[in-house]
Order: sequence, then C-alpha cells, then structure tokens
Amino acid sequence: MPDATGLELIAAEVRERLGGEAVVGTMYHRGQATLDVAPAAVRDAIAFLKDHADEPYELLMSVHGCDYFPEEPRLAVHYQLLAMQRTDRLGVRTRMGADDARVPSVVDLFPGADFQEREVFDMFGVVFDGHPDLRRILMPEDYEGYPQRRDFPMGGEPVLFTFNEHEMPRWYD
Amino acid sequence: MLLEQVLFFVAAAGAIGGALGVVLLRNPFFSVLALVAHLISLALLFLLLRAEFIAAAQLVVYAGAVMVLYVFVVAYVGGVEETVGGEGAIGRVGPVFAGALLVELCIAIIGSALPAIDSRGPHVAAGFGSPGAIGKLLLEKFLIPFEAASFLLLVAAVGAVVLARRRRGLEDSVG
Amino acid sequence: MTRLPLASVSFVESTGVQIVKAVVIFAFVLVVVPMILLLERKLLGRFQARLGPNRVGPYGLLQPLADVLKLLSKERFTPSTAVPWMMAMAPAISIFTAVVTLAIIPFGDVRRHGLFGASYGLYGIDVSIGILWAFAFGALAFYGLMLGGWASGSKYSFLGAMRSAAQLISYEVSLGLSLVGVVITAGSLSLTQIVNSQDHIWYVVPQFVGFCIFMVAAFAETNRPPFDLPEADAEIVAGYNTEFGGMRFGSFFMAEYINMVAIAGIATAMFLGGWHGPGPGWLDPIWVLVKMFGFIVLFIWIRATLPRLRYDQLMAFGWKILLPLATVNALVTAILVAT
Amino acid sequence: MTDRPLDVPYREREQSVSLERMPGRQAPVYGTEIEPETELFTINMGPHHPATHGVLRLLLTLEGEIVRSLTPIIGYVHTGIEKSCEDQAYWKVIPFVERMDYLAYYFNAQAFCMAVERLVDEEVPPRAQYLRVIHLELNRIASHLFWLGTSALDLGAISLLWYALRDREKILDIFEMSSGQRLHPRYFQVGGVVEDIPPGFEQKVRAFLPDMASRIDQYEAILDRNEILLQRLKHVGQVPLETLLGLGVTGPLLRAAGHPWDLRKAMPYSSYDHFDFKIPIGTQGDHYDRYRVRMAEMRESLKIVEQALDGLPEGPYITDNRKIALPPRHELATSMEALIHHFKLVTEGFRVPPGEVYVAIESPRGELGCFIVADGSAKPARVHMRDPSFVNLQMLRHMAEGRLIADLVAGVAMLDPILGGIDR
Amino acid sequence: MNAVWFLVLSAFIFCIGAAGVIARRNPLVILLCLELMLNAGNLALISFSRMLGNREGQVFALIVMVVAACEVVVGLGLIVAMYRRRLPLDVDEVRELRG
Repeated sequence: MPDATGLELIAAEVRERLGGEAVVGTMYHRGQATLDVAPAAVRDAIAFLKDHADEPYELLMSVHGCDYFPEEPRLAVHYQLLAMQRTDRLGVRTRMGADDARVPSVVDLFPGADFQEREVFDMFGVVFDGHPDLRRILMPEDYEGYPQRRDFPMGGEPVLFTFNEHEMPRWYD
Repeated sequence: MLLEQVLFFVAAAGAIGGALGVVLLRNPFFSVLALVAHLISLALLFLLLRAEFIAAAQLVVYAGAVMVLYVFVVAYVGGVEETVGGEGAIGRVGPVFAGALLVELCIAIIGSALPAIDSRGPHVAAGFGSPGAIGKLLLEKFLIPFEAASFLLLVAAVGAVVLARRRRGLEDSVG
Repeated sequence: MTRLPLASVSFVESTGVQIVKAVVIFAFVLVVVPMILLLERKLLGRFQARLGPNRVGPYGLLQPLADVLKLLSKERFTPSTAVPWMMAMAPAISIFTAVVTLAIIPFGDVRRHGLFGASYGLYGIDVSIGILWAFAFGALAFYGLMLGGWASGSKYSFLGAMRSAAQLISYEVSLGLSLVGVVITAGSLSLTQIVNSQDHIWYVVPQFVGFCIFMVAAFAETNRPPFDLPEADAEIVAGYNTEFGGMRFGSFFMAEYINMVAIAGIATAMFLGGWHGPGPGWLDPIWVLVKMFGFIVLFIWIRATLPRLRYDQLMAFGWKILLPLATVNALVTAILVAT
Repeated sequence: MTDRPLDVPYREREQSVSLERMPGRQAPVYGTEIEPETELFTINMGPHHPATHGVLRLLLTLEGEIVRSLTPIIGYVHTGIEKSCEDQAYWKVIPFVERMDYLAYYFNAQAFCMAVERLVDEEVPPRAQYLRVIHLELNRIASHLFWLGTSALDLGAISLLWYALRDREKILDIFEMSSGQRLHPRYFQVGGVVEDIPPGFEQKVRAFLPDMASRIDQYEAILDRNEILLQRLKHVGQVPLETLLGLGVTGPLLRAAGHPWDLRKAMPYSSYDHFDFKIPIGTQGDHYDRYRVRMAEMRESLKIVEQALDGLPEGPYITDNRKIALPPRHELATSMEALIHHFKLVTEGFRVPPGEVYVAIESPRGELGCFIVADGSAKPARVHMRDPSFVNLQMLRHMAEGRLIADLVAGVAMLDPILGGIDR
Repeated sequence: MNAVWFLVLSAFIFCIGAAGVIARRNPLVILLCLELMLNAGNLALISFSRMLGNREGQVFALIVMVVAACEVVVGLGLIVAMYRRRLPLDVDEVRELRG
C-alpha cells in the first residue's frame, strides 16, 4: 500500500503529467489510498498508472459506482488498481454530478472493465464514453431509472404474481 | 382374396403414392420423405417377388444411406420451394409426354407376346433370393460387372469429395 | 392356415403361429423394458452411493408403473414451429424399428422344442438374410430420430437430429463390418445357424477384435453413454427429443431401451453362443436371457462410469480407428477361413 | 509465460507448486476451418439449460457445431442485494451478502466483516481468526466439490456428482454443528464469530480430514486415468496469460495459467500467514490444468484446516468491544450496561465512522472484493461486492469461440460461475 | 400375383419419374425423380427374374443400385457445390458452364 506520503507523490506525478486540475485530491483512510481524479482525466490517469515506469499498477481489479447522495457532486466511479508484483493496491475515484455523468471508458486499457462499467451504467446511469457495448447488464433492457442511486425508492417494484396480474395494467409491455 | 394380393395392392399404392409425392410436393424435404416411403413399399414388393436380399439391400443401401445423404443435403441447402410445372412449355409438356409414355409402355407390356408374362412364374426353391445364391452368381458369373460397379463406386466417392471440396482460389472468381 | 407369401425362411411356420409369436415378442418388450428401467435406476443408484427408487411399492418395484402413469398424464404439446403429424409419427417409427429387430433374436433351437406335436422355433422369424434384417431396420430407425428432430422445429432438436444421423451412419458401417468376421466363420447370415455353429467355441474367442468393435459400435448405435451425443443433456438439452413430452417422449425412451435389448440379443447370438450353455434343453432361453442381462448390466455400468465424447472425437474415432480396424478384422478372418 | 520475473518479496512467499507436464499444443478440432460465409445460426443456450449452472443465458452463433460468437446475458437472478444492504444495519447485512455466491457463503461474510472491521478499526481475536480460517477452507473444499460434481456431470460423467455431494454433505454437517445452519450460516460476525465451536467439533473435523484426503485420491483415480476425460480437457480452452490479466481474471483460472497469485499469500488476512501451504499452479492453462489446480487446492485446504486445528489458540471468539459485539448472554442478567448495549445493538446496530474501504479476499473463484462506504450512520451507504464469477465470466468468450459446443460446456464447467454471485 | 401387375406398376412409376424430371426445376428433386425411374427399372428387372425363375435379374438390380448410389453421390456433390457458390438451385437458370 502506498502510505500517505507515497500517495501524495503519485498525485504529484499525475498532476505533472496531466495538468494541475486532473487530480482533485487524495484520500488516505484506514490504510487505503485513493486518488481523486477529475472525470475527464480518469482514463489518462489510469493509463499513466498502468504504464508507470517505476511502480506500475498493471491490473484493474474492480470498477464500481457509488452515490454520495446529499453531497455534491453525488455520483462517483471507483477503480481499484492492483500491482501484483508489489502486492499493492491503489484506488482511483472520480466524482461527478448526476446531470453530467460522463466518464471516458477504460475498456481499451483493461478489457475486464467491460461488464463492470456496464453495471455502473446500469445501476447509476454513468455513461462511459468509448465503451464498445454500453447496455444494461443486470436490469432488463427496457428498465427505466437507475436503481442504485440513493434517491431511487427501496421496495418500489411491484412483484407480479398470477393473482395480482389484473391489478397491473399493461404489465406485459 | 389372397393375402398376397392384399399386400401387393397396399405396397403398390404406397409405391405410387410415394412416387407422386416426390413429384408433386413442393418442399424438397417432404419429397425426400415421400421417396423413402416409396422405397419401403418397393422393398415389400421385392419380398413378394422372392428377392429378399435385394429387399434388404434396398433398405440398407437406399433408405439407410442414400436417402440419409439426401436428408443431409436438404437440411444443408434448406428447403427451396418452387412451383410445380411452372411457366414455359416444358412444364406442360412434361406430364403429357409422361402420359404418352405410360400408354405406350402399357401397350407394350400387356400386348406383349411373351408367354410367361401373365403367369406367376415357375416355382422356386426356398433359397431363391437369398444372399448366398445372389453372391454366388455375382462372384462366379458376373464378376466383371461386379468389379466394374465397385470401381464406379470408388470413382464416384473420389468425384464427390472433389466436388464438395472447398476451393478457395476459384471461389473468388465465381463470386 | 396359409403361409405368408413373403421371403423364404429356412423354417416355415403357419401364420397363426407367427401371430402368436408376434404377440409374445410384444409382450416381452412390454415386460422387459420396465424391468430394465428399474434395474438401471437401481443399479445407477448403487453405483452412485445412493439407494435409487424405493418409495413406490416394495423396494421401489412399482417405480416404472409410476413413471409410465406420470408420462401418460402429461400434457401433449407441440411447438408452433413444428410439423405436428410428423412429430406424432417419429416416436412410432422409433418403436417399430426397435421392436422389429427383436424378431430375429433366437432364444432356442427349433428342433428341440416340441409342443402339441409340432415343433416351433424360439424366435420371431428366421429369415435367410439374417443379420441384414437388423441392419435394414436399423437404417430405418434413423428416420425416427431425424424426423423427430426436424419436425420439432427447435434448433436443439435439429442439432441433436444431425448428431444422431451422423453418428448412426458412421458407426453402422463399423457395426456391420465387425459382424462380417462372424458371418464368414459361420458361413451363414441366419442367426440360428450362427448360434448352432458355435457348438464348440463361442465366437467371442476367435473373433475377439470383432467383438470389441461390435460393442463399441453398439454403444454408439444405441445412443448410450459415452456416445449419447444426440441427447447430450449438458450440451443440447435433450437433443432430438427436446420438444417431446408425455408418452411421445416415453416412446423414444422405450425405443432406446428396446434397442439396448436387441443389441444385447444380437451380441449374445453372434458372439456369446446364444442358447449354448450347460444344463438341459429347456434352459436354453434362460441362458440367452442371462447373457443378455449381462450385456445390459454392462451398458448401465458404462453409463455410470464414463464421461461423454466430443463430437469431433466421436467422428474421428469412428472413421479413423474403428472402421479400419473392423475392415482389417474382416479381411484377416476371410483369409484365415479361406486357407 | 511462467518465466516472467517475479523477483519481489511475494515470489519468496508464494511457494507455488507447479503441476509440470509435457508442453503441448491446442488439440485439433475437426472442421474448424469452415469458411465464414457459410450458414450461421443463432441459438439461445439458457437461461433454462441443464449445463449453464444457474440461469446463465448464452447467445450463441453456431456454424454447425462450432461456436462462432458468444454473448453472455445475465441478470436473471438479480435480486438487488447491494441495494437492499443499504437499508439494513451492518450486522443484518451479513445474511444478505451470504446469499450472493451461494456456494461460498463464508467468503462473502468474511469479505464483508473484514471491510466493516477495517472501517471501525477493530481487531479480531486470534481464536476467531483461526475459526474463520477453518470454516473458510472447509467452505472452499465444499465449493470445489460442488464444482467437481457439476463439471463432471457436464462432461457426461454422472456418478461423480453424487460422490462429490456425498462429501459436501459431511462438510455441511460440520457447518451445522458450529452454527446450526448448513447453508448461509451467518456464523461470521463483525469482530469475530457468533459462537465458539461446540465440543466434539474438533474431533469431527479431524475425522473428516483424512477421509476427505482419501476421497480426493479416489476422484483423481476415477478422472485422471480416464482417456475420454483427458481428451476432453487437455489442450482445450487455453487463454493467454496476458488476456487473463487484462480481463482481471483471478483465482484457480489464473493460477492454472501459471501465475501464482493467491491473496492468502500475497496479502495475508485472517492470519493466513501463520499456515504452511502451497499454491498449486498449472503450466498450460487448459481445462486440465484448471481441474488439477482445483483438486490440488482442496488438498492444500485440508492442510490449512489441520494446521488451524492444531494451533487453535485459546481466548475469546469475538471482540470484547461492547459497541460492536453482543455481550455474552450471562452478563445480561447482572449488568445494566450489558443490557443497554444489547438493546442498542439489536434495535439499531452499531454506528460506523464515515469512510470507504475496499477489502479483497481469495474466494474459491478468485478475488472477492467488498467495497463499503460508511456515512456515519448504522447502515452502510453503499455495499458493493466485486464478485469473481462476474469478472471471470468475460473470459468465456476467449475460451469457447472457434470451438465446439461440447468445449463451450466444458468451458462453462471449468469457469465455475455462480449466478448468484454474478447477478447479485 | 401375375408378373404383369408388377410390370404395369413399374411402368407407372417410371412415367411419374419421367414427368418429374421434365417438370421440376429443383436439381434435388430431379435427382429424386431419377431415383424413381431407376427403381422402376429395378422392379421390372426383379419381376422378370421371378417370372423366368432365374436370379440374374436380381444381380442386375443390385448393380443398378450401385449405379444409383454413384449418381446420387456425384449429383449431391454438384448441388452442394452449387449452393456454396451461391448459384440458384434451379436447373433452368444454371445454363452456363463455368468453373
């Protein structure tokens, strides 16, 4: 794990490479380092970390979304990078508002991000620019809304049984 | 009525029905099935004529191998439906020609002077059409046709392989 | 009583006797298939460290009855893409060709069984074409599977039908050639004569290679594991009988088991000396049944043991190993017999 | 592939044991050279299909028997567990996450508990860590046994399913002994485990270990010398190591390709560094190696369980932090404070300081990550499970395209996807 | 049954086959109709054989079967080749000889 100083060093390198506004901030919590990156710069930052000369993070383990609802910007996409040789993890986070939820896709860098980015799109409505096949993955294709956002109601889905199918007009649409 | 006659008429009806089905059905898959029915009826007729080995060969070779090839090819190229008869003179001439041929053949058969043609044939021994008897005849008297037939089979097999092979070079020029 | 005007048979019986025999064979099928079904389920249970059916009746003996009742009570459905009359016909063809093959299996010699002063052959019919009879109807059995798969209008069924067709064709050649050695040695195609000529030695000894080829090809011809590709449940759901339910499926199912019995009978007659065995003459049919039973247990045993082959491996094995081996076997036998 | 330099501390720790075999090439498939413009047809394999291990739907484009393209379609058992977790107190989330990967339930609970423990900065007592290891490794064996049975069934060997399930039953009996449940036991708690193991538990596990070892020998005797099985598995479904790493594939699938990556060694948690075990790796990365790696992993797990039993320390089985763990039952009668703690924990649960963590453990299928965002309340703001099946599923295309349907089925079997984990 | 019945039946089948060959345009069906004609010939051969009480007709029926099998194999090979090259499966439209 990069410690707090190491994280600052990485952040400085990323800033140096991609410009000052690329890195929004850093976060070091419970021994875990997370780099806060601007949405537009996230692909470049991850590409930089992947091909870092000294300390490459060559694997992308997880991509997941998050909704910090009352806070703004509320939506976030997390990337968990892994350096297998050094057994080191680094989180990359990018936050954006719900209205302009667009992030460049990293599928070309890490093909494994394919399904995970689709899941984030499915659940949070974050659009990944450059994703080859951005469709819903877990919810039905014609589903409306993004169920994992915090303002999406819990338990709002009526369950269809044979005894109540008449109470659900046009359920078959 | 003798059992033999019942069997004959049943088999004859099957044979003619199958033959008509081959010609009249539009979907080639059903045509193939009609021919299978026709072949089975013919095998029954062969049995009536005491040619049991031929009947078995008919089933094994024709129904079991040749028609399977047909089924495969029809499944491969798909059922291409077409109209029967169709446009043009040939479509109308065909049945007329066939009818004329039929009349002529019937005159030839029924009006034939052959004395044995209207008989049941001589009494034959039990092993008349048995594999042993046919095989003996085939290897002793008709060895050259037998060998020629096997050579023909070989040529046909090679020819089929050559025909069905993929030739990438030529494919492009034909488009 | 007139005689059937059909092909000549070496021992001719009256039509009435033939009808009785036909009824007996059919009854035999109806009795033996549920028994094999139960045997298979019980044996599989034992092979798999479990009990097998034991709820219906004492020791689960009525399980086949329950199975049949369940199948009978099932809804008969037809996919909208199917050809209904063909779907109805296909299981019938399968059953028919399977039962007909049973007719030539000899359970005993003709001379030794007298009843009411006449003598009867303990077989359905002893045709001079003998084993070719089985092949003729085996060839027709193809249409049961093919029509079933094609008429279902389902892609899985179609895949299964194509698989079964390819498999039946490929292995029928080996099956036939493996028996050529026996036929040459016995000098006859008739099953009774072949059994009779095994007086001194069963053909499984001189024709061991042929026997092995026959067994392998027989597994493939009956679609039993490890050659159950036409109905490989893990791959193509249930192959050609995917869309069949109720008694139509039951018919396919039954046909498979009758085929198993028929193949076991042919193997018994061709290789294991048919009714030959120690003991008095009336034991003959028992011996045949015991030998067939052994084969059926082998079928079940193999099913519990072996995984399934892959399609290309199946084809390669059939054409590249089994067929040349069978050909060489037939040639060598022919040369040995001729000299 | 395997000779990439791993000259880092991990290399010294990993102690991989290689299943060396003769190098080979991809087994030939007859008919793969069919030209692309011939008839293709599309078929839906699943969601109701005997070989898709749940409700996985594969949209296949076939050319005869050969798979030309493959698209997995998932979501049929999506139950919104991650969303539901946001409405539960932390300790009530555990039964939810256990139902994700329903064959490796202890692992889900472990990942979640570790993440919460990280957030509240709570140490787990050594005895609880050892007890967790025992259950985790037994669960790994159970999961691999289920994989073994279903895989063999997919390959047509029906009997092995029953043998494997028979032994899995014994493991479930052990689970039942410690927690009262066979599946989804909710045995792991934040800060430890629910209860200490009952008397007789250790004897039962000790009796099971040699038994299971001999069973594994039997299974290998059945499968390893079976020519049909070898033909079906060897040199089939090889995927280059670079592709695997790019896809983020972990677990036995990655190890079979020769990469000794195991989080138990790489980033030890729950005192896995106390135990002496090896990481089995393959050389070819084909189905056969995947099979062998999992079989060898079962043996290693047996070793770990035995060591954990031998070295099982005395002490509390759960943290004595009353803010997190329930007080012992006997204290309720005597201590007012204990009663209050009990009341608060049961009605409201404990509060977790704001923060977010991502914790990963090695599940039977690969890296199982748990990402939790805490907002300071008694309910998590976000729970996400990085399920290995979900990520590994993307590899299926690389394994199966251009090969026969039977190889696809073998591929699904060797992938060992759990749809509950994929769809969550 | 007298042999004349079989011969008339054979004539019927032959004519149906001939009509099919002329009228149908699908090469597959034309091949099937050729089979019909060959089978009619076989039936005639075998009924003559029975009529005369010698087996030579049966031998020739066997050889006709072999010829038919060869014809089918080559014909189907042609049809498959036509299909592969995207030629119409219609004998009226395939007029040109080209490689």
